[in-house]
Amino acid sequence: MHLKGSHQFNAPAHQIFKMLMDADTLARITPGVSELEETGPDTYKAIANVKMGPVSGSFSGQLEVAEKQEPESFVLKIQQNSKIGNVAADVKIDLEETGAETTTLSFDGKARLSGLLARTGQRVLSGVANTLSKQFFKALEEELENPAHQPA
Amino acid sequence: MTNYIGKAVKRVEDKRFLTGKGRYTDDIVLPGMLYAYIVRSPYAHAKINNIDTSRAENMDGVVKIYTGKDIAESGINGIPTGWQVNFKNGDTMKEPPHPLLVADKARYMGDGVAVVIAESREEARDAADEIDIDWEELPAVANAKKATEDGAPLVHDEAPNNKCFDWELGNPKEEVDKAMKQAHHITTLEFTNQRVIPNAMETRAAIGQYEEATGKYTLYTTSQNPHLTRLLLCAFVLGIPEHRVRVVAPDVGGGFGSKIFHYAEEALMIWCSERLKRPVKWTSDRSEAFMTDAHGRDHISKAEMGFDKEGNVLALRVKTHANLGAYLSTFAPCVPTWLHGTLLQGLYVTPKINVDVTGVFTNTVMVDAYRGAGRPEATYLLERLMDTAALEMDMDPAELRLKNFIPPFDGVEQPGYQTQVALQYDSGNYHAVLKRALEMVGYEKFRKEQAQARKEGKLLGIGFSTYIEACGIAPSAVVGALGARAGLYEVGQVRVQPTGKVSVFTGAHSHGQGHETTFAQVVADRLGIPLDDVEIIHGDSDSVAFGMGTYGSRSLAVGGSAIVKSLDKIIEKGAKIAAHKLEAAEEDLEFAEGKWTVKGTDKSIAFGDVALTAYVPHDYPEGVEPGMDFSSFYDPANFTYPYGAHVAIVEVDKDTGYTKLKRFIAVDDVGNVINPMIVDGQIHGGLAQGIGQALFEGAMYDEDAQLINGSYMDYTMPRADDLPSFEIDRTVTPCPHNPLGVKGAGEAGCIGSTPAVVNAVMDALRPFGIKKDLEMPLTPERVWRHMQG
Amino acid sequence: MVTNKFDYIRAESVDDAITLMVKHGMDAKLLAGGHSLIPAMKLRLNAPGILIDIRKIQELRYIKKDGNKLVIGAGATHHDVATSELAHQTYSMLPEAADLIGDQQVRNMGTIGGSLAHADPAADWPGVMIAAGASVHLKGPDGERSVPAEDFFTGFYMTDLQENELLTAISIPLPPEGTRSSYQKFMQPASRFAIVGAAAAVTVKGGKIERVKVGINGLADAAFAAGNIEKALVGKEPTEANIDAAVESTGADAMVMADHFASEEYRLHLAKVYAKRALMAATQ
Amino acid sequence: MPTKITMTVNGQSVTKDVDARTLLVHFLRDNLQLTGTHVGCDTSNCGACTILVDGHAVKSCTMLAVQADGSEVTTIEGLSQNGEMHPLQEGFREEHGLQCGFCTPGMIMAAVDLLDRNPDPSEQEIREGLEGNFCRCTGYHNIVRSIQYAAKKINEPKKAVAS
Repeated sequence: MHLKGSHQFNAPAHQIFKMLMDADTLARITPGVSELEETGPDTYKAIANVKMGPVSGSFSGQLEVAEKQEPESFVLKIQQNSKIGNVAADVKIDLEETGAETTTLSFDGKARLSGLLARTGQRVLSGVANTLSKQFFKALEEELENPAHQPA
Repeated sequence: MTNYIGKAVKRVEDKRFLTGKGRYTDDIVLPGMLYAYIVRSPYAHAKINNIDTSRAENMDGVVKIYTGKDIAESGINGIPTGWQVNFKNGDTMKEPPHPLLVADKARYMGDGVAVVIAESREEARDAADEIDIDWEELPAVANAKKATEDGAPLVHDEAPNNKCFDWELGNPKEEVDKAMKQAHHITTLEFTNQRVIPNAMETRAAIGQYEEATGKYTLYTTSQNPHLTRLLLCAFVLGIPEHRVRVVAPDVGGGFGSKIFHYAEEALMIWCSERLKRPVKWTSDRSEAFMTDAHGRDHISKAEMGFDKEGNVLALRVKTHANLGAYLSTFAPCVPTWLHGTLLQGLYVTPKINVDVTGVFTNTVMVDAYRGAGRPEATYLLERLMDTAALEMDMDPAELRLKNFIPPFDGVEQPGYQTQVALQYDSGNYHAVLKRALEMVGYEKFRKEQAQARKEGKLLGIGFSTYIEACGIAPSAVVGALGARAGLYEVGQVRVQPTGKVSVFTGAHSHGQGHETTFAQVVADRLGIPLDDVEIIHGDSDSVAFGMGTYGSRSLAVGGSAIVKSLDKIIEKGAKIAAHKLEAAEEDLEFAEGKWTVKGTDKSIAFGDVALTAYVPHDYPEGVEPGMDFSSFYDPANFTYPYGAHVAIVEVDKDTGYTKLKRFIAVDDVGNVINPMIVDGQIHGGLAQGIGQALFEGAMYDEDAQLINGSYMDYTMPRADDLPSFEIDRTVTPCPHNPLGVKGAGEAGCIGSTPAVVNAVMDALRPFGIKKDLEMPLTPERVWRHMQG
Repeated sequence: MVTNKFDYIRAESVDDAITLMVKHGMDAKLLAGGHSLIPAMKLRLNAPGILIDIRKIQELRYIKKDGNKLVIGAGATHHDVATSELAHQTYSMLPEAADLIGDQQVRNMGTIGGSLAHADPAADWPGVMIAAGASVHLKGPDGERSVPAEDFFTGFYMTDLQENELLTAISIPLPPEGTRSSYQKFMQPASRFAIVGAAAAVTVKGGKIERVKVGINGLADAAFAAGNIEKALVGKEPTEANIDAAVESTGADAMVMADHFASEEYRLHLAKVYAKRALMAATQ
Repeated sequence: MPTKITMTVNGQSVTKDVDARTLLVHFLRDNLQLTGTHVGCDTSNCGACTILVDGHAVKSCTMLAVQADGSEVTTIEGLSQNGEMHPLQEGFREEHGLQCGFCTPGMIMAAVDLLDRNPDPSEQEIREGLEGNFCRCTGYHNIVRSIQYAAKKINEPKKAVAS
């Protein structure tokens, strides 16, 4: 499944980049993620609970940040396993400053599903992706507007 | 009164099905029965680093969990293949092991890894969720052509480039190349004959039962051929004694090929039952069926047909990559080769034909026979070529076919027709079926309507398909030479009971075809007794001596012929007894209407009296054994060759690309017909499946070889409102080489219909120019894109 | 195929159901017709600990006229709506849409409230309710409220329903004279959900379109009102040319879904075709 | 925790303890040995498990047994009256509306609902009315004929009375 989207934020790229590199923030804004534990440099153990309509599943696995080009881009590598199937995704995230205080975040990547999710979930996948990315952008926006959440 | 042949006799088997009293495998509950749930690989290709069953083992109701390691350690073999096809250079095909459960590596999504056996279905399922498997995902490949490229993931280390075999048939390549050079026009098509999923409405199920006290094994299974399953199970997989193994295929809810094969779950249930000393049942979920039942078709082909100026076919060249899946299913190697390549003559006088097939392993479910098996692939290829060629050469597609048809021959006065691809057709009048179809459709009138419709911006189309198929696969000596590892005869036993009632035992298995009626008609008609006095017994290896099952439309042509042989023996013996009782010479008797009569007199003795005498032989001819029970093996002299002409009329919605099938006309020649109602029913069902492939059905694998439409929410099954009422008729050209003159009707509908529908859509899209890239199924989006340019 | 273990409670009334939801919290799920939930539970895509069955709450199953509104209880089945003369008189698209949901067996069990609360973007009711200008009535521990259908569907399987709230009814203002409606659906051939569905309610007075409402489902992650069509058509004559022009921008702002039955481009194209078909059927 | 449920099945009252998760189809097959109702899929598409609950066709694989507590259930086994086949059963036999027989009980029960709603359906209405039931054997051709046969058989006496 192709993942693609973009959103404009009222913040400079370096600020967004920094937030995205912060495990606590990332855990807060990533839909479904309930726990993100650093297990090594740029590597996290992630627990996610996805609840969406007819689907509800507990996922666990790894999240890795690679190819960091601060503040322009990085690649998020996700491997999540569950009883209802597994998800593996490589997503490139680009931050492009479109003005002094504006940045366009765009992501482009591919998610691979296996097991039950792959077999039965096709009809709903792009909808899930759309909604999850909307939620992510909204949460990131809120983080950016809330100074209390700025990483040190 | 006892004349049953050719009559639309209502089915004997219906009552139990109509009242909910059918007995399918999953309906059977045995005392002390356990339930099995199979844990399957979520990945198409992955190494198993570790399996932890400890948590699951302690759950409520769990009796035992076995993994692939347990199977391997028990020293049994895997699932064998029933057909061998060698490489062109003479090397034996690659035949990698196919274990009941994998221990080291899964090779397709759905490969069995472990089996949980519990007191209930629910407990087995719950425990399966608690098994932890440490997987290491490997790159996977689903596409047969890509799989042969260098660097593609290897399904089996022992098969370089994933090639199982390569194979060639027909005239030497150079001769075909030469003929092609003479061609005035060459039509070329490159296409995929997509993978379809059989979807018998009853999912597979198996119950293994081992009785320690007697050492007897029983397998209840959803099989089209219980005897072959028993043979493979005993001789190849488990090494258990065949005489102590009973295989029962009770009522079976459709097969369409997918239940011919011996599946791992059958052997596994026996294996588990032997260890646990209790019966164990496994019933496939539909989701599981999607990913474990053998699929059908999946060819990637390039086909070229050369024509002279007048439109006469000069040569045909075909290169096919046939997807076999991850392991070799029972008949897998035979389907794309001997059941496909040999049919590429079609109905046409093509002087030069070369077909080249590569059998390929991929990380997908096994591919094997599906209704038609090889013949639909051949027909699709030929008939798409014909219609495309007609378009390209601006000729009428019906005319082009009529011009190229093999002239009529009856196989008696005129010899059979020898093709360029190994077969000798039995008898046929191919012009007659197409002419009848054109008459039924009102061809000229339709073309006028179509022209008018086009003016109004409506997309009406007509498509043709004429086909020949080979049924009743045989004779054993020939198929043996071609790689079959079993004979392809059939067994028919007729036991006349003392009261004159008749029990018939056949190795052909009925799972919807109505054998209990058709076979009874043959027997009652020949013996001149009421239909009700005949009982057909099938599907139980303890009752029926032996058999090769039902597939390839072989039941009546081969199984029916075996019964007729036994009936002849009954009548012959009866004549001896009758002659004795009537104090007449045997040659002075005639047998008709259920009695032996002394010619020219009214002296006669009824069949029932002769039967009673045979069992109460107090006044009996000398040297004749008591009893009336004969068994015969019939090994056919040749295949039978049904053929036909199908015509589809469609309307395509210009705005959406949605295709509505408006009419479907089928004229088939299946030889003599015993029960026209049942034959019509077989044709209808075949048509729906063939139309399904053209418009709706197709397994989809993503780049990681994940089956992504593995449920009825995503795999489109034809429904009642997707189809019109069919307009069908037939011609009758008897088969000259079997006693009933029958050819077989099970697959005809499925073979002819697919290309007819595709051709009709292409014809409807004619106003958008001639393009060839429309792939099945013809989904609305594909058709819409085609119109967009 | 069996679900995970769960407990089952049958709610006797709406208030009882709310009390039970409050008591059991996130672990509980409401069971109405069950035709989305039970298949998901069988596949183990979902495993609630408790099901609160509201199917037999009689106070939820009705279709009635209440003043200038048609009110449909959440427990009315699709079949109830499909065969309701009242519903037909109000908007013919109501029974039309009901009849296109699933199949007869599904329509006999599935409820309108269940479908709306489930908010499958490919379901048929959301588009129809938006076109009908309906309001969705919700009841929770803190009382009752109602939300316009247009605002109710917030995303993929997401609605404005809050925790412990129950969808009790849908009310539809009776349309002004001269109103006609239609629901047109392009089906996903396997599941028979909508790839695209378009509902249109059009009021024509004196040869001009006075009011028009179009709801589109299947296209984006939630059903939405096609405001652009409404803007383009009000005050115009209901001609094919005007409709053609109006539907051109259908879904322009939508995050269009895609699957193996319909790509983004094709879905968007279908939305235009079906919006037009619905508008044509409601005007010609 | 098992729940006690009571329902009327084919005219007989039954009371049993079942788990909440027991599907109605499993209850009928496993607890009542009414194996005429079949399971053909797991997504409630195929219709093989169709039965009547309180007079309406439902898919018994998508209903919990506990949901049917207090209901009246009719399965294929309960369709014939006094040993006489229902006109639909007769129609399916006369018109060869079945082959392997697996989809047949569900198909017939769906057809009962269909004729109940629309006693004199057109061919198109029959085809649309069967959208919830798959048959892989017959191509539906003879199923349509079977239902037409039954409709005629049911309507004829009524028409005779009317005239």
